[in-house]
Amino acid sequence: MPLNENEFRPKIVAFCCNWCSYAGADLAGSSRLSYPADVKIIKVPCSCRVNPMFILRAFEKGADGVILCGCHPGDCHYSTGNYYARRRMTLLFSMLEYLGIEKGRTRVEWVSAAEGVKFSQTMNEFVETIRSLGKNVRLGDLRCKN
Amino acid sequence: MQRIGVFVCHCGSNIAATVDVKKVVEMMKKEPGVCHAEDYPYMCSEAGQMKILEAVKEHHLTGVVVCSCSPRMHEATFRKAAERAGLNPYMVEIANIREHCSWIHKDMEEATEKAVILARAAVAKVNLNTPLQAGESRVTKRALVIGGGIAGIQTAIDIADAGYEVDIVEKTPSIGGRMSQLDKTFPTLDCSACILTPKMVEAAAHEKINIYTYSEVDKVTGFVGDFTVDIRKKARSVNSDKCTGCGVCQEKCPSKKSLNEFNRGLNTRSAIYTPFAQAIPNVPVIDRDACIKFKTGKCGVCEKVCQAGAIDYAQQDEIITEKYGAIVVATGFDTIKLDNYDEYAYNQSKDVITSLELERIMNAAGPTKGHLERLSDGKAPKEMVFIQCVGSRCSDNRGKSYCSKICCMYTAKHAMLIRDKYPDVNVTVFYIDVRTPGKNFDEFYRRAVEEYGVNYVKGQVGKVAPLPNGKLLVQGSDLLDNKQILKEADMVVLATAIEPEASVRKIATMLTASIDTNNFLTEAHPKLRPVESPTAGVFLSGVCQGPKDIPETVAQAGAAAVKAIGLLAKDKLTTNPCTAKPDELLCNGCSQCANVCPYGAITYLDKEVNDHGIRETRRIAQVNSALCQGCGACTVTCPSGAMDLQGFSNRQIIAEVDAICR
Amino acid sequence: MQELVTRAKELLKDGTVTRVLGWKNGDLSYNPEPAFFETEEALSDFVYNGFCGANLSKYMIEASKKEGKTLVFLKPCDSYSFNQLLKEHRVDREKAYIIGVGCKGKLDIEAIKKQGIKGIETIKGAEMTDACDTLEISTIYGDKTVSYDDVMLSRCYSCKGKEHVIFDEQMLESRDTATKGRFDEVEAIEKMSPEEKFEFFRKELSKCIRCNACRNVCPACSCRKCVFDSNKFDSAQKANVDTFQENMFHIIRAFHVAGRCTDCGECSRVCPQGIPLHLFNRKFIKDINEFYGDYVAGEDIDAEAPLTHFEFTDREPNEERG
Amino acid sequence: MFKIAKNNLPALFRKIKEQRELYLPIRAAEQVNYGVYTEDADVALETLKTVKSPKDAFFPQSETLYTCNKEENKWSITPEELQSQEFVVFGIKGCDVKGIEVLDRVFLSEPVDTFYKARRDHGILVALACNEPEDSCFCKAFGIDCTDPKADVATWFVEDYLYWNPLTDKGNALTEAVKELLEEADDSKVKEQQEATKKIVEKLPYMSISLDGWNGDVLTEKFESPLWEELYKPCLACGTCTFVCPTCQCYDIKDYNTGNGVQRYRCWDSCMYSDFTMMAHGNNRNSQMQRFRQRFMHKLVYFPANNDGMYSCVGCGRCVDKCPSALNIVKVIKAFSKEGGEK
Repeated sequence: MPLNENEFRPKIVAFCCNWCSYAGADLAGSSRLSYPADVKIIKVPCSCRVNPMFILRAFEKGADGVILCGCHPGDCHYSTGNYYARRRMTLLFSMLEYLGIEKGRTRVEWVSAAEGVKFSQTMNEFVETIRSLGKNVRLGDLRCKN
Repeated sequence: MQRIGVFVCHCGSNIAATVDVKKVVEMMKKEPGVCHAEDYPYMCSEAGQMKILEAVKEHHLTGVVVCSCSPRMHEATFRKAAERAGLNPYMVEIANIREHCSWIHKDMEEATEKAVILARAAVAKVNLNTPLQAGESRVTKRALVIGGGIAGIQTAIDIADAGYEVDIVEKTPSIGGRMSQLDKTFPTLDCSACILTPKMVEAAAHEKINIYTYSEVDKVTGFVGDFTVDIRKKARSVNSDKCTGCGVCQEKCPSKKSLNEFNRGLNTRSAIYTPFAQAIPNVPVIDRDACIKFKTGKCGVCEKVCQAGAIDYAQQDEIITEKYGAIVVATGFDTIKLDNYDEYAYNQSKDVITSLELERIMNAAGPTKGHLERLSDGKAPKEMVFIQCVGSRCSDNRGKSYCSKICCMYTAKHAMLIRDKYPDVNVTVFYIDVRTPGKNFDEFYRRAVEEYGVNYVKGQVGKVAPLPNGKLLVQGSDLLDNKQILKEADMVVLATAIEPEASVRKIATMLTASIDTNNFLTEAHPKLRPVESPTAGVFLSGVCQGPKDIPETVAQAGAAAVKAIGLLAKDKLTTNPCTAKPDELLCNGCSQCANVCPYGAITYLDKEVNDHGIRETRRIAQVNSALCQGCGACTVTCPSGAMDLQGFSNRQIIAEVDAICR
Repeated sequence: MQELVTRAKELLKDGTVTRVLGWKNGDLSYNPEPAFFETEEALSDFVYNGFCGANLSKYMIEASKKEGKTLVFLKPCDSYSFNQLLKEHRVDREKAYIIGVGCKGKLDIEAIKKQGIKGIETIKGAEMTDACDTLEISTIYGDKTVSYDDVMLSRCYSCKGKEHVIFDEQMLESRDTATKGRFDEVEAIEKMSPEEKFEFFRKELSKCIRCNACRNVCPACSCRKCVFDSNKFDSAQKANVDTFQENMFHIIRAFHVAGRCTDCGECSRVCPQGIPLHLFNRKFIKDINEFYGDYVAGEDIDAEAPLTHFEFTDREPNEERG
Repeated sequence: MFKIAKNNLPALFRKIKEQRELYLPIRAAEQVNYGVYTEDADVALETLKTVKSPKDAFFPQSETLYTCNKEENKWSITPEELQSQEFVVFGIKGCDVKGIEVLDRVFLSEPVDTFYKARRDHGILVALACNEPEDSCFCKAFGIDCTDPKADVATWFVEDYLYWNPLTDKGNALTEAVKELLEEADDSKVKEQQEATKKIVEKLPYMSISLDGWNGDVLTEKFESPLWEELYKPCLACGTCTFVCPTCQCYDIKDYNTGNGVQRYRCWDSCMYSDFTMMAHGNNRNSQMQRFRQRFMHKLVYFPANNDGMYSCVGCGRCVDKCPSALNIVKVIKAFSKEGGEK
């Protein structure tokens, strides 16, 4: 897709666990399954390494969407990490929604190392959602001083 | 400030055709900390690696970023190259501009822009990297096997054959396990005892194997390579050194009304007993709950009749503390309780039995001396019904959701053996599916149907009702003919689901080995590390990991042994340096991190600190880096940020976030 | 109140405790302060009335480091905080002698002033021996009366109960003050449109002056050093040019105490700008109850905390609220 | 002296806003703070005490000093622009006016703080006399007459009018700009009210406090007093007192990483914070007692010692109202008075 000056190009941070989702992204790559370049991946050992502060930090710095990918529940390399991540993100996302932040800007997907197709599809869908939501102004704007 | 070199790989045309590598190089030269950037057609080649070596020397680099394929491909290569150049290998980061960029984007401008951002994030991270040293820990060259069934015996023999000391802890008075209760084994119809007993003897006679029967694991501390285990040797009330195994005590014992566990409670035994004739060790134990001497203080018959003077009523439990490098769990299984399955009348009729009970009935040493007869009236049955999947593949909460895996085969075995020995007995098997994936399994099942005329009915049994005439009315359905079946049977055999031995939960907790909702121990990876627990140094053997038959169990026992040997063969263990590390001055001592650690790697210590002049004793988290696998669960749980993960620190990840969102 | 003093003196005298942690008369009729008393004479300044809202449990962290036992007076809701601190090994049970004191609802001086009452000289009707239905307030602008139930701290209207979860002995009667459901306010916000929610929180959070009173008073925020004070996350503590920092502070603070916050309401009591900070914590409590089953932090020190525990069947983060 | 009918005040505000930014007490989410006047702002001029003092107008809680940016390997430094437009702070009380005088001592003495000075040069203070002081007020202890605030313009609410009296050139210029809305008035009504208010002041609970014992060379005596060890105990180490205080002037300078450089900003700091004046070796005040003592010693001893006896407390009583632990400077003063014999 050629770059178009006027088009909204969202900034999207994808945290991927090393063992499943990062490998899933690699598989999407080696299978040449494209998804928008707006998605930039940060490798973490496990989804449970992702601190809510990282997600808020991304929004603070201008991200329009943040997605966290980990092993499917039950398949965590560390056996239980994604279960903790699931609870943490459930609560965090619920809080953001409570503050009036669009729910679509945050997402968790479980993508295995074998799911290159799912990885690509997930990213395509997520970018589409963020594009339809437009630029993230609310999170950066929650506190507006005189 | 780091001095970072950035190396952009063309990967032939894999990257260079879509990413303007020259532009990436130019852009990277402007990044903070970068003092050298270049591109090369194949960074992973020897010549490419030399580029890194040369640049490190020439530019006095302290950090390296390679923009190339996935770190899963060549991170190790580049780390080694950096090490050759005298850098700490953990000062290298990879920007994945192939799988995550050039291969999925077509537009060069777009792909180049993304490659620059990915490289920038890697540079931002390296700026905060610190040299990490892999630690070392010692290995105690001794293994513990928990469970003395066929899985534990085989694992112990294999480890011992490799020259390492092995202790087996078995909670019953003899090794042998479930296999010793079986009559014949499928699909070869070998006599179970005939093939098991030599293994038991081999284990007992092995100079490297030490067996603790009637013993349990009390406490486990330590970590891979260096576990310390307390084993409780329960008081046998018989001195093993003196006992000759003559058996007179058991004959003379006046208390003979205890249910015989070995025969699944189908008959009784004396208070002083060995579970079965081939028991190893052949030393009886006194069941203190049943023993008159222990209950009333009067009796003492066994002491009187024992020529060897082996009876010792005063014997106490003994705690043995031993160190181990590896622990293999082989705790096996039991059949589920059938309290939730009243419709099969198991508790109402003696003639409704489980398959394991049938094994004992069929066995010459069993309660009926091997004669197939009804337990209610001792009559020979004419009509037998087998019901499959009792408690297995259960969609409600009464039983287990999984397939117990062995039932189809042992039922075929039972049916075949009965038809063979008692041709006048009709055998009907109600089944959901017949699952026979295994060498010679389907052939075996087909023989049961075709040669032995076993009547297989696809359908489930809704109810088994005892009739006034002593028979059992079986109401089932035939799904293929779509009809209801009412059948009067003399005996009903339930292919009862198997579940992990109840004690495994306690053991898993002690080992911090994870366990699933069904109490099966979890593998480190379900496909690629099936005999290892996620807890380093703990291996899984047999049904404690999942339902399996004897050959699979033996195969897994061998595999677990190999894994344990691989560990014991090492003198030192290199530990993953990307482990959690607490900042002692920030630690609150709240224990939240320890609660989420899947490896039990976090302990607490009361430690004197000097916090900017304030000296006090504080409760502080300690991470055992030999146990920590570096998942990072603790780092997020820690509210003060005291716990951080080396190699993936909070500030490193935040720097990546900032670089991407810039 | 006098019986509290008498009992405290007894315990000091017989050596059971070496100090007493309670409240001391202020210099106005409504500003008693938390105080340590080391002698029987000092207890002449002791006070326990409707204005003693401060939760003393957090002071027990420091008191636990001292020699000897500290007699501490805990109101029912404070006892949850103490228990939670105990669970987290921050206080020493052996160093505490706990008298669970009754509570008739605590008063909010801001609410009294909001009724147009100013120049207060004396306030009558806030003693534990009073019925606590009417306050008689004399001011330099004349005498006023105000209904006790109209001027309590907002937390008292959704009081979670008058039972002490930990104590050595209990004294004084309580009065039921709950008139609202604990989650009524949260539910009202949940029902708003995203735009309304956003406006509501933006208005409230815009007032924040980052004084950290909410954090420093919070018994769950007992970190030796807050992440917002350290460089561990590159997160500035003090007011930042980047305005997002304040949001992050309140969201993360609420997250860090999720599953640990006992809903004592101190954050909202102390906020100089009257930001209803408990709405963050209560939202997490409500979510935890709904998603993972009812959980009351501080009620049972052996219970599995919701964020250090999980079930295989937990809901997915993307799931819409059913 | 002039006057304007209360119900005509919106017209006055609009008129001021035509030429100058206008700050005045505004109610938002139930709290009143100084804010920028807009058409739909909920102006709350009758409020005796805003939560925060108006010092923000001259010394904002957070302000950027300059920005460094790296582009194409070149660094550029862009200083923040100084205040160059006139603005009006309306409704400021006598104590807060005095507070700004305290700040002037700090920021306008050498080396002059250019950011502060630019704001002071361009800011016009319209003070409003108090007529219903409250229980936490004790400005009189510092010699402040809340009925007669000295600013660029002094104003009084009497009955249905706001009385307006310009006192300085800046005040005259502002008066000139809004003259069409003002009418001439005599000051008799104002005088009457001033007398009445002074009588109320006499009845305030804090009227008895005395600063005797704080003047003269008392540094060592006060510093070493064992009383601090008792007084600080309930202190939570939050910054509420500091941030609502009209005279606290400590700030920290920090860098914000913009990705391409840094934004250097300063922000209020509090001597109550554990990392206040933190240095590489640690902190020179490492206990809360020391930090607590610092705050009050500064207000009552160090500052007057360096500023001709001027205390850096103005008796606004905000700390009395807002301290989460009900601590405040009055309790400190009284504790020492007690020690030196009941006053």
